[in-house]
Amino acid sequence: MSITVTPAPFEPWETLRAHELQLARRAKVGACAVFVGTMRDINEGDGVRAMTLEHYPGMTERHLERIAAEAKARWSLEDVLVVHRVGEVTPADPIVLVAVWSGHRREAFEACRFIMEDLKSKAPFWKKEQLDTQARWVEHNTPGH
Amino acid sequence: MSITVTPAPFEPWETLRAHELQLARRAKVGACAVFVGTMRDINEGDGVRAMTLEHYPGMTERHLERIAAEAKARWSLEDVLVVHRVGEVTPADPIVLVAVWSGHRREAFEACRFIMEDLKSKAPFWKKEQLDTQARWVEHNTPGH
Amino acid sequence: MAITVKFFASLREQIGIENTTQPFREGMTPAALWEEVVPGQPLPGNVLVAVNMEYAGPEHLLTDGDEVAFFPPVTGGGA
Amino acid sequence: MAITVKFFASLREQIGIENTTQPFREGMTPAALWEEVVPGQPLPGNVLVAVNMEYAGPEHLLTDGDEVAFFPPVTGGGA
Repeated sequence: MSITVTPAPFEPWETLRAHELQLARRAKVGACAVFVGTMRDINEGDGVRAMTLEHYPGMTERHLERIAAEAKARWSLEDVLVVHRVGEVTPADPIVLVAVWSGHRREAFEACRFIMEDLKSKAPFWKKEQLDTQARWVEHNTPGH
Repeated sequence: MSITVTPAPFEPWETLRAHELQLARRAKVGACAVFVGTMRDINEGDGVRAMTLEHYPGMTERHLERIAAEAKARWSLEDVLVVHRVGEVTPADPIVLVAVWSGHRREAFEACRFIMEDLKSKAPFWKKEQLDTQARWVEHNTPGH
Repeated sequence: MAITVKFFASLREQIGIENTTQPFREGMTPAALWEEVVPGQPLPGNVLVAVNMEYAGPEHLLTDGDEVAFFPPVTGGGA
Repeated sequence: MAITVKFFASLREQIGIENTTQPFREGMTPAALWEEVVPGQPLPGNVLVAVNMEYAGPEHLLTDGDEVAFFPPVTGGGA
């Protein structure tokens, strides 16, 4: 299980490639479900030039670890990886990466989505958007179901 | 939209990295959902040393293109990628890669799973497993829901 | 012309035919075609049928030149 | 000892405080703490509360040394 909150840009596919090299039981894995959330250049009809991702250091990591542990308790999983960016972000930058490895696809799909929905609704991150002439806080996330 | 049926091994993360470079509207993408199915070294309690993936050339590609087009008609998607391996496969080899890019996560999650379930239940591929002392055809896929 | 007939996977091995052709007859269906190619054994209920690479029912009306494939339940896609 | 108080995001900007401390009183709750730190304005219903980095209700009983955070609905995770 790997949980990372990072101010550095990350490349999700390279992160996954590197992580898979150290999977303990590679030949027991039949399924991997992945979600990557990236920054869009538009929100609620306005062009967004950049974004600042604030978080609650300590609580964020603890909360993400708990989500991942909860998913592992609920489904039979081989591994879970979560990476979340903080700080200054520009359009097309990856913001979040969630990956779940399991024996069969149902577990991987369900656990990946569960982790994302929990992260979006409970992990303490906040986005402030830089528009052309002003900055504004994003007030709520769109529902995922 | 990219559909590939290939006898050559493929590295899913590198495939995704390369495919994203040519996404038309990169900054409109907020979500990418991915599924990778890999070969396990065990099935129904027996060790599996290798596998042969047979397919129906022509119908397979046509069917996968139709699934992808159906997903694009049903959800608002930016792009769809499907890669499926055929021929000789060994444990831990990637067999299938499905990736969906969209504005928001709900579309990406749902379309990715829809394509996988349709592929598993309808695309004309068949697996023959090489066990220690015999070969056998896999008779059915496990349900994904 | 004629009907092209294909068998895949375990069905191909059981029947011992991969490809064959059969003369077209007016009113021919995949079920009737099967009984001509595999005598003495009606089309099993779990065998899937494709006509010109599209899924079709056993009573689909064939046209001269069609390609008809018979195959067992599909098992692609990893775990 | 004392209670450490933190505000995040839009709430931090509105209130103008990032971190502060407040003397502990027996029976103290996040709701009561808020009214001491932000006088004249009761705890808004949509503000989330964490005590020692765990979500807690506004009437959670605090212990001396606790860290209490107030923040708006969370908005992480991309699209």
